[in-house]
Amino acid sequence: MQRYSGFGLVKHALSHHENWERQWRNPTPKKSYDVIIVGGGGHGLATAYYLAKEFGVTNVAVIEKGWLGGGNTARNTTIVRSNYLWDESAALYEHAMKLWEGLSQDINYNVMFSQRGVLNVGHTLQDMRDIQRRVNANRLNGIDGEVLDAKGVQALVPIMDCSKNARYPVMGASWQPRAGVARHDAVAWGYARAADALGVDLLQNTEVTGFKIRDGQIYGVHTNRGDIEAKTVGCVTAGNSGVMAKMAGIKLPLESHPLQALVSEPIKPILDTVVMSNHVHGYISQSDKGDLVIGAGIDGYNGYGQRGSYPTVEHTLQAIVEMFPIFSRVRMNRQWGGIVDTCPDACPILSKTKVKGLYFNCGWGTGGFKATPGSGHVFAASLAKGEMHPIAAPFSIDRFNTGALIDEHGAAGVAH
Amino acid sequence: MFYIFCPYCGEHREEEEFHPKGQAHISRPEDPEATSDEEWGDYLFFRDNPRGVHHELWVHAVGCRKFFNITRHTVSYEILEVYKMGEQPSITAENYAAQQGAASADKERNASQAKHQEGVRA
Amino acid sequence: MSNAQQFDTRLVGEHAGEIAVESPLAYSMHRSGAPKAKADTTVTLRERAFLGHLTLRGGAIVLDEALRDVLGMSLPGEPLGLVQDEAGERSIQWMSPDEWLLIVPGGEEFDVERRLREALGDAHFAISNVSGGQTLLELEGEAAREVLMKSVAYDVHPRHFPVGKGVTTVFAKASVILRRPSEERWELVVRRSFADYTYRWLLDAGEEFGVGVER
Amino acid sequence: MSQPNRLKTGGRVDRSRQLTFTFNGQRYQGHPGDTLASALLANGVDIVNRSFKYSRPRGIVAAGAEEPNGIVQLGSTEAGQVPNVRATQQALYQDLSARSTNGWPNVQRDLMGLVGKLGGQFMPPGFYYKTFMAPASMWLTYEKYIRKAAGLGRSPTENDPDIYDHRHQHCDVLVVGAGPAGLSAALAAGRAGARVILVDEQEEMGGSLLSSRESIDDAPATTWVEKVLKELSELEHVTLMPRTTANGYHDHNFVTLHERCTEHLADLAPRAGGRRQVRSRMHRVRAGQVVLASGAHERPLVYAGNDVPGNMLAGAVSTYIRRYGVAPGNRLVLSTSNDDGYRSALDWAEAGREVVAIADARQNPDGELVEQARAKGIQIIAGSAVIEARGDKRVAAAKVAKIDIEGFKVTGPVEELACDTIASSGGFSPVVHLASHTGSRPTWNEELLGFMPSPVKGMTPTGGAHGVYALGQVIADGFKAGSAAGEACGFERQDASLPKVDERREGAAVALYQVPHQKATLRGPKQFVDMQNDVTAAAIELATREGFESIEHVKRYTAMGFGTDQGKLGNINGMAIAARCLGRTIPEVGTTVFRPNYTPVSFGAIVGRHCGELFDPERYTAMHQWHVENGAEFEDVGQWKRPWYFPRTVNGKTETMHEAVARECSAVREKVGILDASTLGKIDIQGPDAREFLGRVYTNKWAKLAPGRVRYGLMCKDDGMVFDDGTTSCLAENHFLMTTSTGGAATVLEWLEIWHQTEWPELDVYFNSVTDHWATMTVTGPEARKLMAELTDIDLDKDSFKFMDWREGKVAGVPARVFRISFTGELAYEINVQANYAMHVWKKLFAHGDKYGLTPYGTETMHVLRAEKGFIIAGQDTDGSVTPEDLGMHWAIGYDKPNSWIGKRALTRPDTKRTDRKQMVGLKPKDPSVVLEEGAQIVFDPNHAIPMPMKGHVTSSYYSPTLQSGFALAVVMGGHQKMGETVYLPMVDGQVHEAEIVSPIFLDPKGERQNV
Repeated sequence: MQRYSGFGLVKHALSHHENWERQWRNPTPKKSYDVIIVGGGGHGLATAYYLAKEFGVTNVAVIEKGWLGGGNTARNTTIVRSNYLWDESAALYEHAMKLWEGLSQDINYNVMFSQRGVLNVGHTLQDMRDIQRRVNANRLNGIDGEVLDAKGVQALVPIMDCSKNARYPVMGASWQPRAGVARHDAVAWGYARAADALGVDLLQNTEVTGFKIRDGQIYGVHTNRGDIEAKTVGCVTAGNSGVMAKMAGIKLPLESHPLQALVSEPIKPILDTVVMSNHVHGYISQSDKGDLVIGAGIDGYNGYGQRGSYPTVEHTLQAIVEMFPIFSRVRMNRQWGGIVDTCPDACPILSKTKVKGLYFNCGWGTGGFKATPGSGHVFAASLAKGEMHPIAAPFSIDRFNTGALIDEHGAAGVAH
Repeated sequence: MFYIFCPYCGEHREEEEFHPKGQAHISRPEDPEATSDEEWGDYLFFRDNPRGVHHELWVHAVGCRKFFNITRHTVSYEILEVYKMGEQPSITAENYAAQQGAASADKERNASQAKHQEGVRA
Repeated sequence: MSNAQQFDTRLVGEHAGEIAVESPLAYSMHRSGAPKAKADTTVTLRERAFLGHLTLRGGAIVLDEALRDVLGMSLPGEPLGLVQDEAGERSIQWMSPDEWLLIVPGGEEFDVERRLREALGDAHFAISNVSGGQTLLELEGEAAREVLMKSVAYDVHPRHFPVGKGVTTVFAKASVILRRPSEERWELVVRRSFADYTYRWLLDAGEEFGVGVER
Repeated sequence: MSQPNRLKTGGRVDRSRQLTFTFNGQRYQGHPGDTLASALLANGVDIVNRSFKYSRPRGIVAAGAEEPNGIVQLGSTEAGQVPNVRATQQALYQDLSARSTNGWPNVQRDLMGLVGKLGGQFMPPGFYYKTFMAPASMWLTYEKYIRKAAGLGRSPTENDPDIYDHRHQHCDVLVVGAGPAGLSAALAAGRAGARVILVDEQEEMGGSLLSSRESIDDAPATTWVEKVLKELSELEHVTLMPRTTANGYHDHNFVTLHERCTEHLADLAPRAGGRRQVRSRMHRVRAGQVVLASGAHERPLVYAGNDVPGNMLAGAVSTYIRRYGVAPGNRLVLSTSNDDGYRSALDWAEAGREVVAIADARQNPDGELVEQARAKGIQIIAGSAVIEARGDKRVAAAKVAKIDIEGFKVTGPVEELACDTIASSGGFSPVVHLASHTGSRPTWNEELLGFMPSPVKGMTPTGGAHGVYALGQVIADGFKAGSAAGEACGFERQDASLPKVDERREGAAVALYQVPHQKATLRGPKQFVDMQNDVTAAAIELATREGFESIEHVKRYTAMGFGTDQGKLGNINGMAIAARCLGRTIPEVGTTVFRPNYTPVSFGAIVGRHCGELFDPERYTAMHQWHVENGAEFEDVGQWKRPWYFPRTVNGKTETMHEAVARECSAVREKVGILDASTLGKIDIQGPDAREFLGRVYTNKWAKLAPGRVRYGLMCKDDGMVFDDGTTSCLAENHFLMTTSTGGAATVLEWLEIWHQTEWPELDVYFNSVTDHWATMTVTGPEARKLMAELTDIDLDKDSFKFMDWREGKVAGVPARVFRISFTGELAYEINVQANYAMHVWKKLFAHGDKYGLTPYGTETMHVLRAEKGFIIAGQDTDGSVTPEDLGMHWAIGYDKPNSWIGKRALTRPDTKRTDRKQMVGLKPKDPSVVLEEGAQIVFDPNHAIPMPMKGHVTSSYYSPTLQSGFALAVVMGGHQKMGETVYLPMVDGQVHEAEIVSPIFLDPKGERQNV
């Protein structure tokens, strides 16, 4: 792998950029692998990378039906935070947060992880109770965070309307300074390049059309490029998990919904943190390019169309202008939609299945991007060892039958 | 944004008047006490999540307040059928596929031909 | 009998006249005022407070029969239908396959309910008095339709919304029962707790037409 | 000289009137009818902006929505600022003030330009992914500078004084675009009697006809436009909307239109007749049929130096000359791959300016327009193209050479032609944007060299958007589409009586996108593809070399198409370049999809009136005015405004909340208080099966509740978790009145309906909401009976009107139902009166209550009082993970009921049976002055290292004036078995509070106070 650095960039510039290598190979599928990862999004690529790097499993294929990072990785609003309420999810997201903190250096790809802090704003007494409960729990779990009052919020975000005469006045917020945003595409590409360098085969435009299962044990997949064998298969296909599960004869407690987002035209820097509000339903940050990146809510119906309903966008912008009246004359450039697989308890599934050797990593709802490194790491550990990693264990499919749900609706709130 | 025919009001209405309520035809087990934990969990949480024809329960919340069913394609978002509570759909994934199959077989043939035609090299 | 309780909340007795009655818009008029119509006003707004509102639930056939007996009026024959008596004082609106809204002059609703209950006997039905919970607003004038187009998603074009139709629909971020009793007049039946929001919205949306409020 | 480039005659501007405007502080003149762009060109302003990555000087390229460079900051006041206005779409108005968005100290002399020139080579696509990684701690610093360099315009820093509007529209046929196709489509549908909306984004309708050389019915095309518009305006059901952009096409033919109502008049919307006017308006249109007549965008050719000011689209050159009477230069070189480009040269020559040469990429150009150019003596260099534009701040020369398109190389000697303007035309791309908004992917048409819209149900593309370009055919196609659309809506088909348009013989075009240069793309001078994002052909080539092979990867790696023009100008060229580099065809590389909006729309317009005080409804009770007048502070509960507490002001000093609540609590415990409880949901339930139904939706028993009695009930979902609670009264054998929590009112009603309609339709029962019909006031405290006795005819004797009874009678002369239920633990009467009489009753209670110390209290006091009694608030003490067992409410669980009520089955699942579940308990702080924090986490071992095992949390916590102590409700793992044990609450400030687990009922555990 060509190492990237400022010095390297200068060297390449002097040779007219003619000597850059491919960031990853375009290999021909082998007949069999030790592990197959279905799905070449951020989570799948991260899983492959950690399998190779941390667990020495390099005979790995990532099978992607389209292009790498082309699903929700390419469509999310890039917020990274770990201030989740319950111990189980806090552990998972904080594990991810720690990996985020050294990720660019680890994979030698600048994922532009910007720890500019996230505010979760409260507008009612109950919001504030929930915020206090969450921040107290975070603190005792070793996750940074503090509760701010309205003045504290105003000091951090001077352009926000924190006045009392707002329809839902800002009462305070939780503040996680280590949280922030990252460059979503770079995460997929960076993991892809690093995994490829360790020998992982990234098979793009390769679609899994079925699973090869014998006596309750998986031994490979059918694809449009022929059969590929492996005794361990991890399915990481956000937005398509239900369909994949059905192929394997498994039912998942998932529903796939449209989740929309939008950006303004680029403007000069004006918002230095991420602001989220569950109550008025909107969240916003400003990208390095200058766009205001705004997340809208989930539409209530199932949809794989990568688009949702217009009123959802209207409501979101109403919330944004309610919080930031000065943005009224800023203009919306573009909107788009992703497909989120949501679980009844707003927590993911990282689980073995009744098919031996077949694992699922899915159901991240709106929380997937921020978990990418952590999800990849614990999933890789689970695949490598055949036992779910302790951080992943509580997220088993079984919980929906035993009742041991991890209800994160409060912390997950609106899309994020 | 959907334009939904309410079978009770007898006309199309804007989506904003309706709420989606999940998969249709989920019926509560007759004797809940007799179900296993797995069966009960399945009833509570496990749903079909098809990419394609889906039967859904909706309510005309800001309207006649009646629940009814919609058969909708989850990719094209086309509403294929609307029917009242207690009725069964006439369009299902199976017969829709058969019907489309006939039509799209032609299309696919054309498409595959197109694939082999040489395009412009810019 | 249906074995339900009817509660006559009419004010009676010698001091009844001293009891102040407040319509759902009382506070709104106090706070937001009631702009008077000007020469160039093209839409006017009027509250018709203190009418009798009854929600009727049951089968169409039995209810229709009872209403003919009691009021000499039939249920609207079609979904979304609105019928009125000749004087235009009483109206019945289709709300749902088993629900109608009956509006009568204020105070009359108790007698009507009693007589309906008698007429309906053992049939399965329900009557709920909702007179205190909603109020009726009238919009009139050439810009009335314009104001409605700013406010409701429903198609109010005369081809689609003829006289004699009524719907429940979304009004801004609330809901409203919208009816068209005559060519020039629209009626909005509004929930009490949303009346102030609706009123403020109408004043705001009607500003460009010089909206006037008749009291 | 004023307006040096303004032609003496021609164009549609009103030369009789002058408009003064400023650009970058400099004053200029223009005319009504100008856009900002045409006025700038008229005044010879070459540089309108600096590019954002390389800071290169940029000029106007296009004349419409596809313009990438002419992006300005508009506004003369702070509140009136609008970022990123496209100069080609902004009508000129008096005193318009605009600035370039980039360039320091100014666009003419931009110091960053130097950086761009020197450093450009070090900024290949994705360079930021490859650098700024060391040291890790420095990224936030690097980022600060990267952010500063990015962005275009700036947000205003003051609130927007303007207002915006929405309008819900419904029509049979929506025609998008009022060019020749759209006009004739609207005519066909309109004549049939359909409800038609015709929209066009420009100030004037007519589209390409406003700058056309062609004639219709032997008259200028604009005459036909006027005639058609007149007929349309006279049709009753046709609505014409100029200055309106169809910017989003959503499912089931829902289209959003953005109408710029006053943006062409001033920065801030002027008043009309003293009334506010909206700045812009969003129309939410539901159309039966959509006719897409959005035309086509011309593609520029990609050659070296193609971004130097003076490089323009050929069609734009024509538009500026013919529509605005502006010749944007003196000496023109045209580079074209098709006949249509020739129009610019002809127009240029007719404007009296010099056409230096036409470089035609075709070997044998032979169309009619070519002939006309030849006839004018214009030099045509066949088989050639402009391979490079020379010049710094304005084009100075064009390098022209013979090229081999197939071989992608320059084949002949390079000739340098002095000129100041280079027009280019690479053919047309149908404007398929709207058609792809609902997920339909455009398909490549090899014959037309463009992407065509794929089928969308209810949508018909026509004219340029459909790849039909010859005027006569366009009008015919439009008419056909309009007629068919009308027919699809049930109207009669219209026979066309089409106007006469001369057919023009047109020569075949060649496919040319990137023009070869003598040097290889990576080594040669920059050839721009996406000017706004500074994406070059080399960048695309590099991306493909690095393995980015899907067009989506290429776009994301290079940022191509992510600008405010969304790649209208560059995307197809970029795809063609990627295809060349990868040795594939354009359709093999992918397709191009677009997302709403077609052009950017201000947030304000999308928000409409739903802002400020109309952001969300405020719901009021019938006593709201009294609360306001008596100084209540309000709490938002759902959409309701509820009095939170009533601070008193004595001697100019206003009570704090703590003081007010202490006083209100004492009043209730010692005398009598009153609460407005009208917001509780109330559902009227009637029918012979009402009782059976209640037994299924509540966890407890309802079989024996007699008329006149009231019962508390708990509702679960089928997962066994509590979701609402309230009391239900038996009014008659088949008649019940259910109350719900304030927030749960709508949810519970829908909950009852869904079970009735979908699961148990056989039960004869009806539910009606009567929440707003009844106003509810709770009179509670030891003196409540005395006060009530003064105002009611109901027998209040404790034995005849017992706790959990209700009675009917009069209160203050008003018929009322009075319920003896208590949420405070005190003697309490909950009075329901018809809401119109509520204020009277409320005031009468005060008139009589003074002597008993009647005190109004709000939600905060209500919470303290109920918590002292261990009464839960669903949603505060429960969070969707709490069962009735967890709450310790065994008494409200009817395990032996004959039916399997909702939630029952789930209570025996492995997880719900656990004995170490979090269970509701009371907490008594060891230090009575401590009020535990709501949300504080509970641990058993405060010395445990982080992460510390958390065993529960505080759900409600208050100071009790009655107990003279802080107290709390909490959930603690296995808490029911831990009475008397000590738990710890480690706080953020390092303090660790100690508390004892106690019964959640802190006061009067036997209920003696309420039962008097």
